[in-house]
Amino acid sequence: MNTEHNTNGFEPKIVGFLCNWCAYSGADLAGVSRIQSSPNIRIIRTMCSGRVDPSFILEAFKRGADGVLVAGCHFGDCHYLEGNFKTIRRIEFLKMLLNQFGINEKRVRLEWISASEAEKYAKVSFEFTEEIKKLGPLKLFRNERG
Amino acid sequence: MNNNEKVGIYICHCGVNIAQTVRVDEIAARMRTKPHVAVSTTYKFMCSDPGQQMIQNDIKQKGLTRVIVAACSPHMHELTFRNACERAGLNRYLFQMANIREQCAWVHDDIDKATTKALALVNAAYRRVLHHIPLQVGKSKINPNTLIIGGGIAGIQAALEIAESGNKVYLVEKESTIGGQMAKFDKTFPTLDCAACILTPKMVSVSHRKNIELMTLSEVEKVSGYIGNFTVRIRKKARYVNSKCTSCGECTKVCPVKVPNWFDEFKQMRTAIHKAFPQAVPNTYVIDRQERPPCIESCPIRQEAAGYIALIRNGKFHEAAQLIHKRNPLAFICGRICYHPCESECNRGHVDKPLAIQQLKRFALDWELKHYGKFVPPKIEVKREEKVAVVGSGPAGLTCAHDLALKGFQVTVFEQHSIPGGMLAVGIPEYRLPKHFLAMEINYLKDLGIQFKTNTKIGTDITIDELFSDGYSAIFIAIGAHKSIKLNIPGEDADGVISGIEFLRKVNVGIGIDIGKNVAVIGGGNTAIDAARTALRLGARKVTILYRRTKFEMPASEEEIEDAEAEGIHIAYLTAPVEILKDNGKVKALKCIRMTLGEPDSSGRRRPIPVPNSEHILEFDKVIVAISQTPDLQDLQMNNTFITTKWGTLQTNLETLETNIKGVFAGGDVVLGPSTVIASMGQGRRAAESIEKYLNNEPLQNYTTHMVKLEVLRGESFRPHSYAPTYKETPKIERERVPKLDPSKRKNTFEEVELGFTEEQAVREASRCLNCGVCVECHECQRVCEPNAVDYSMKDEIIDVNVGQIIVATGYDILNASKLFPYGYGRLKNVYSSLEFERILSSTGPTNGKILLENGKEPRAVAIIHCVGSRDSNFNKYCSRVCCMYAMKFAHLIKDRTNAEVYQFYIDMRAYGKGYEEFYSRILNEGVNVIRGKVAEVVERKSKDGDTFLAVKCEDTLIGKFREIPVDMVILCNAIEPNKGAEKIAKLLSLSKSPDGFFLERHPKLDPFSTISDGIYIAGCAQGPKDIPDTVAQASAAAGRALSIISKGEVEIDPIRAFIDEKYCSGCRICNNLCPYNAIEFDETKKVSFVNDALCKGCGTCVAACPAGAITGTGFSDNQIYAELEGILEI
Amino acid sequence: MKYAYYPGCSLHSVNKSYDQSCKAVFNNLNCELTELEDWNCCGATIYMSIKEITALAVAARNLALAEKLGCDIVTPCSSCYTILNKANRYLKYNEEVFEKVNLCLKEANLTYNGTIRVRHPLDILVNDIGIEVIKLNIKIPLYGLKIANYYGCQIVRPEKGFDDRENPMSMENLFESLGAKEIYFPYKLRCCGGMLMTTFQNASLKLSKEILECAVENGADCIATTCPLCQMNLEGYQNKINKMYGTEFKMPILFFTQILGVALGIDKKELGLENNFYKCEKLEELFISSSKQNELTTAG
Amino acid sequence: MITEIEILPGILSERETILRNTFLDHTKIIPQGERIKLCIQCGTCTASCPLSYAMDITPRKLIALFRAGDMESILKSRTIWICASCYTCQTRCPSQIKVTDILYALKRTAMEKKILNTSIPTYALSQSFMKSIYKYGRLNEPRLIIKFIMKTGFWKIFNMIPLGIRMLKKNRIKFSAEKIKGITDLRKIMVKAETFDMPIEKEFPAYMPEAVGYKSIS
Repeated sequence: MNTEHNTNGFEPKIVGFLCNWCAYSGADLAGVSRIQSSPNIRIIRTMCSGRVDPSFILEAFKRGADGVLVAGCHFGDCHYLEGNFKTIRRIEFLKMLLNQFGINEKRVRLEWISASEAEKYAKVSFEFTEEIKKLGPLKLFRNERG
Repeated sequence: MNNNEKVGIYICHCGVNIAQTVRVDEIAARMRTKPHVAVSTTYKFMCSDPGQQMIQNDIKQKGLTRVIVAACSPHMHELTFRNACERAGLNRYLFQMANIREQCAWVHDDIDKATTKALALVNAAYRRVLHHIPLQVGKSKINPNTLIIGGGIAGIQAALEIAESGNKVYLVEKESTIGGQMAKFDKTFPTLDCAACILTPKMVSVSHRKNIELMTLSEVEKVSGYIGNFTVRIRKKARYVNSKCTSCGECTKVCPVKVPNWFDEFKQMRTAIHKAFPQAVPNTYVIDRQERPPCIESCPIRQEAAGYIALIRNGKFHEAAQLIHKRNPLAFICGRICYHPCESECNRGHVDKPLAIQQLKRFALDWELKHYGKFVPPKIEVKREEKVAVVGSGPAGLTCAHDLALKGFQVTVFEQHSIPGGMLAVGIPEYRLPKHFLAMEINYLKDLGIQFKTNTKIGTDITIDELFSDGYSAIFIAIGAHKSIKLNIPGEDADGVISGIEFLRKVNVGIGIDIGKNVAVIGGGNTAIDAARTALRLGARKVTILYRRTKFEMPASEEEIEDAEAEGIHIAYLTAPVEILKDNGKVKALKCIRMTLGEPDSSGRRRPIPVPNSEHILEFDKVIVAISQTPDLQDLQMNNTFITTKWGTLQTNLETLETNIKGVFAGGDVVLGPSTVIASMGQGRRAAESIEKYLNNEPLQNYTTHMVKLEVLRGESFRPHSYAPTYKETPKIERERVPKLDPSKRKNTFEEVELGFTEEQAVREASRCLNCGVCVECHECQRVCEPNAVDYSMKDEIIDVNVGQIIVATGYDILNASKLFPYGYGRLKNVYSSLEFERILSSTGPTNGKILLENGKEPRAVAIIHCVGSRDSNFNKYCSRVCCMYAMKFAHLIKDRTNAEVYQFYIDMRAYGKGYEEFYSRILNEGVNVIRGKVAEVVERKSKDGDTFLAVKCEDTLIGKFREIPVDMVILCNAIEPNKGAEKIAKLLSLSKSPDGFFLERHPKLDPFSTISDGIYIAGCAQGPKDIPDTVAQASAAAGRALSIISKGEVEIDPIRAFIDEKYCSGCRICNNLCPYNAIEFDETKKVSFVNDALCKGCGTCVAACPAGAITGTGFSDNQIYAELEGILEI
Repeated sequence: MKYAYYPGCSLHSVNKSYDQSCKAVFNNLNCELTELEDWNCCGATIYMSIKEITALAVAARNLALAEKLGCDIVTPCSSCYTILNKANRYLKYNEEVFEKVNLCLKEANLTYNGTIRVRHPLDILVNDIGIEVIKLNIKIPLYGLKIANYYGCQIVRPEKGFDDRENPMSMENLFESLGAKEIYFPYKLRCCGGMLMTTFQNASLKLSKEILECAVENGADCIATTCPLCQMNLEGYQNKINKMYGTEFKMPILFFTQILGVALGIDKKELGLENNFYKCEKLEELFISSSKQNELTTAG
Repeated sequence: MITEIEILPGILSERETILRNTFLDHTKIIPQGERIKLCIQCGTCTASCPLSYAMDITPRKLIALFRAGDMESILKSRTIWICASCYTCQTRCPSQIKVTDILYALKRTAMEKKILNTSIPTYALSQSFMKSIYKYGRLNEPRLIIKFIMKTGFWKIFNMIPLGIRMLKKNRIKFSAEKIKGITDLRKIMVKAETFDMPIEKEFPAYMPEAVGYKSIS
């Protein structure tokens, strides 16, 4: 993938919270299938995307992350029946909050990736990296919205 | 964590897998500088024995308190290293793994970036592991029972393997027999042994094993629990044949319904009661009952219309008549005057016109009367002492009396008129219902032991209380609605004005009446039409019906209106009388007004509105008022107080038909208002059941008699049963017309107008039936079954079973080739799917194993097309793996059994496996033409002498030319696709699927039969297309894994659970509703929530939600994840 | 419902009757077609085979004009339909091309954002207006008329559009509901030769002959087509085919809008029926019998 | 011909490299044009093609030749000019290769690299076509046909006369061309677009016509 334009050498740090059963397995499958994905995404495994506390995301930004990816199972496929429904509500709420903090809500991305969707994981990883690169480094205490 | 922690960090090279992209030594060096790090090193293969030994030695010798391995995915080797730690005496949960292979080295090219990322991941693990706390592994006992879903060869093999060890197996199969797809095959490649010969012994063995509980026609509905302790809810669908079945097959000889057999890929017919194939296991017949036929469901007495129609179609008129009369005590009457809701609901109406069900019924009964004489009542087995009084001898009363008499009760019917029959006797003219039929039915009821007391009116001749004191234990009131409603217009008292019901009664009982010359009948119901036609027959010169709405709203039946008009009766629509003009007290004329239709009223009909200044005078000398009737309760109410409704009918409980007086039930027109014969009969039947329950002192509930529920409307895209074409695609056949007396003749006599079907007509008409729901309830199988194994009352059973492990072997379906339009499947003759051809080859198949075209000739050339929907991005990308081989098998068998030329169209010939390539050589040697090229199109061609054949268009790629090859038969090698039911199973068990739709295995190489969910295994084509040997091997492997866990007796469970610290819990209960497993409960005394460990699965949703931070997710606690975050972002 | 109507060059010269009948039918069904002002040639398949960006830019000018009107673009010409659709698809797929084409359009003070769809009148009639509505407006039912429904290659291909790519049924459903009889016509998507009629005439004549043969064999009264080029090839070259192959075809080739127009009771002239080389006798009969009936009803 | 390719390990001849790259550049514009790599050589395209009987190289073989490194044979073939764009192959291809669109890319490559006989009818037709659009913005088919005939062989006009007369009778021929109002705008667009299209850098010698007969098809 050609990512040379509009980067200016900026390599964002992105934290990926991946659920153990679907997204993490999907990322593993990408590895087994040798499907290239973005090196900027650093993965933290949680049992369910429902475990992702919005404060983790805020903490990630505080600690210098430029973007956060949360990925879980598709609706109806959740290993814990309905954890992902809770995730979506939390993330939507968090996005509202981020805007108030002056953080562009595009820096948080929620995706549903099944254990077999290695290609989707790879695609999402590059797309998201690309997007964060466009947004540039996150500088807290400076309003990005304008 | 304290300051004495010693962390060991081990970076794996994984040969070159990691080391070629990640500078492992650099990471080790960087990590070595961190506080608490005692060891930081790299090794070629950490998972190898020396690698693990290295960790163990370091723990023992250097006193490591935490261990990190950066290598592959934790899904791969986390357990390996945890065990290694434990062996060295370190708690297994003081270990953390960093995934630098699957999620780093393998997916990145840039060495710098990969190294940075790997370092971040290792650092995250380092930070995290410092926050780990020792945990104790949970142990769970293993329930030794195993559930196997799917009874194909995989399921059978796994079941037998496990049963061999003495453990219990539940084998659930959704079809009526086990055997799956393999049972359909004729021969197997490459050895050409007969599939049945190797499969049926195994099937039989399944049925003989005591510890295999075989559940056919069953589906899993719900699964809960975890490895060792699953609870599974299974729906066992009713078979309608119980285990007494001896499989003699007598029932199939009498069953009148034929549908295509799914087992023969719909190429051969079977009966509604059937066995899929002769060697089916269990060896029990099954009745295919899909949706209930609407004709039966819409009938208030649930007459088996579809059943007798099917019997008539097969020429079994006697059986049909017996079936009708068994349930219907007034069958002759219904066959003539029923308003037939069955016909209005008949599904044939979606195709063209509903069946003439009423006429068919009448035909069967008339035929019976002619050939066998009158019906003989059955012997009543049980005698009951209780006496029941039925008041009123109309349809409701007679039906109630009939049903109660059959149950053995002593029934007496009281009738106020001199002849029994109620409205049937006095309200229906002779030309529609010859009176001797009524007399015959009454005699039948008398033969049944029912007493009739005529000329006895309740209220005046005998009271309710007197009945009770005379020893009657229950009373059913069905006195009908005999009181006419008046017009309420001036002049109604004139001489020559008579109510319709009174007019008909007088005519029926033979009281002379002066009919006049010019008669007006006011009203639009059947009574109005009956009165008009009767008046005509009595000699009236001109009869006019006045109706205030139009023909469209008229309540009388359409046929009646047509018949009346044919006889010359004039109907004046949109006309209403406003005054009856008198001359010397006698009727002279009617002053009428024109009406127009306005908005619909509460009944849904458009309200008539008078047109101003449209009054006109019409001259008549007789006026019959037939607008409506109401029950005459005056006498009944003299001594008792029944609660009535605002319409003047008796109020009863709609379900039980009880009145407000104990022991007194009511039904028919007295409850419904003026209604129909059949509706009243339905009430009589329900009342009989109520009275029986009442007299048995049973609660009045759980009724078995029928109450009509309005069905959902359905359109032309539906089908009567799953094997039939949609209504739209069904060919149209004209409805038979019943012969009638000529109008000019009939208007002068009371002879019956309708003459009934001839035998040929009846059979033709009955053949229009669509057999809705396959089984049409003719009860023939029940009649011939000697061991009494047929049981229509069977219901679906819901069973909960407890098992420790589950094996999923749901198998495959083949792609529906009609999706590939150019191949002509489903459009062109002699184009077959692979399974269809298997059935053609089979000796039990439609052609007994002969390879024949649809015209019965042997093919001259056959084309076999490979890769139909496989290796095709438009359908399935994958290779179906078995097609090349079975195509060769087909080629061989065609060569063997015919003289046909065989063409194989392949893209790449895939003959991997033992003996396969040799088989390829064999068929080449046999002279099979193999053409490398995918077929683009199959078209029909005609030769000059009118011979049709198929032309197969392809490019012979090896010579680079377009070719069109003429053949007679085309066989498609359809792609193997996951079974359609697998989707549901995947949802129930939370199984993942690979992109091709098959179940995802835990590891494609090292664990191809486990799933990511512990205790659930997959076998056979559910995991991916494979041949029989591979399927059997995989099934045995899955069984072996299950057995090894059973023999271990218990299983370790990660202690990843939520835990609520009471100190911090504020009792807000947010978490209570959040938990999908309802594992969090609220302690009312302490006012805090707590987690039920047995139910918690450790997802952590509650942890993230707790506003007080009182919940900790063991193994994934907040501080561990914060630490991980810190570490991951530090680099 | 409002659509930007793009007739294409052919409908303004050789195939005027298609243009007329299309407008008449839509007018009859109260559906507004606004002819795109100052449209230009779509570039046809020929331009695409020489210069891609230019071809796309030429086509995109029309898309941009339609986008200005804010409605989908409707074109009866199969060739224009494919080209405009293709341009639309290419522009959406490839950002670089999208930018380049927009730079070109800027020269003429136009922009295109890719918000509109390219539609075919058949699609609109069947899916937007609906067969049920058309049924209500029938004046002359086409009882007994046997039509070979010939879609040509380009309106259902290459990408999945409004109908099946191997067995489209829109025209069959439409005409069946008007009372016409469906006949077996397996060649409904078979290529007629298209532009090859000018370049490789012999090859093209063979293809056209096969189509005519198939229609005759299955007893068609006429062939209904959606494509002006197919109409030209099948009708205009029928004489040549007859000469070359010794056949005696006299098959009327009508635009589907012409047949639909007849059913809707539109005047023959308005439908341009007399511009066709061969008269469809069965259709004439329907005309005559219905006008007789009209006389009867007005007399009664 | 394959044998003419200069054989060096892993390196194609300079000429082949140029042709191949030009072609690949032309496929880039096609959505999913890169799927050409996925061909499994099944021949569905050939078998679906109503004109494959008239082709010297089957569509499947075109892709095989591309893989074999023989662009020259492809570009010289009659096949790419015979395609009538019916898209049947593209619809049916099990690898979802955009065969028809690829053929367009090959046509463009051939035109650009001038590996074609200037007398081939399609080329002449295209030239007339382009001029007509540039001049009027719209096309007048009868005029186009006449111009085309004048270019390729005047005697052909006699062939067209009977049809022309019938058309005239039926009022289907109009000789005056419509010119659009915004013709200057359109020209601006076209001129600008030309700058983006692949520049024709290097002229290859004209192709020798006797190798493949374009004159007639048996």
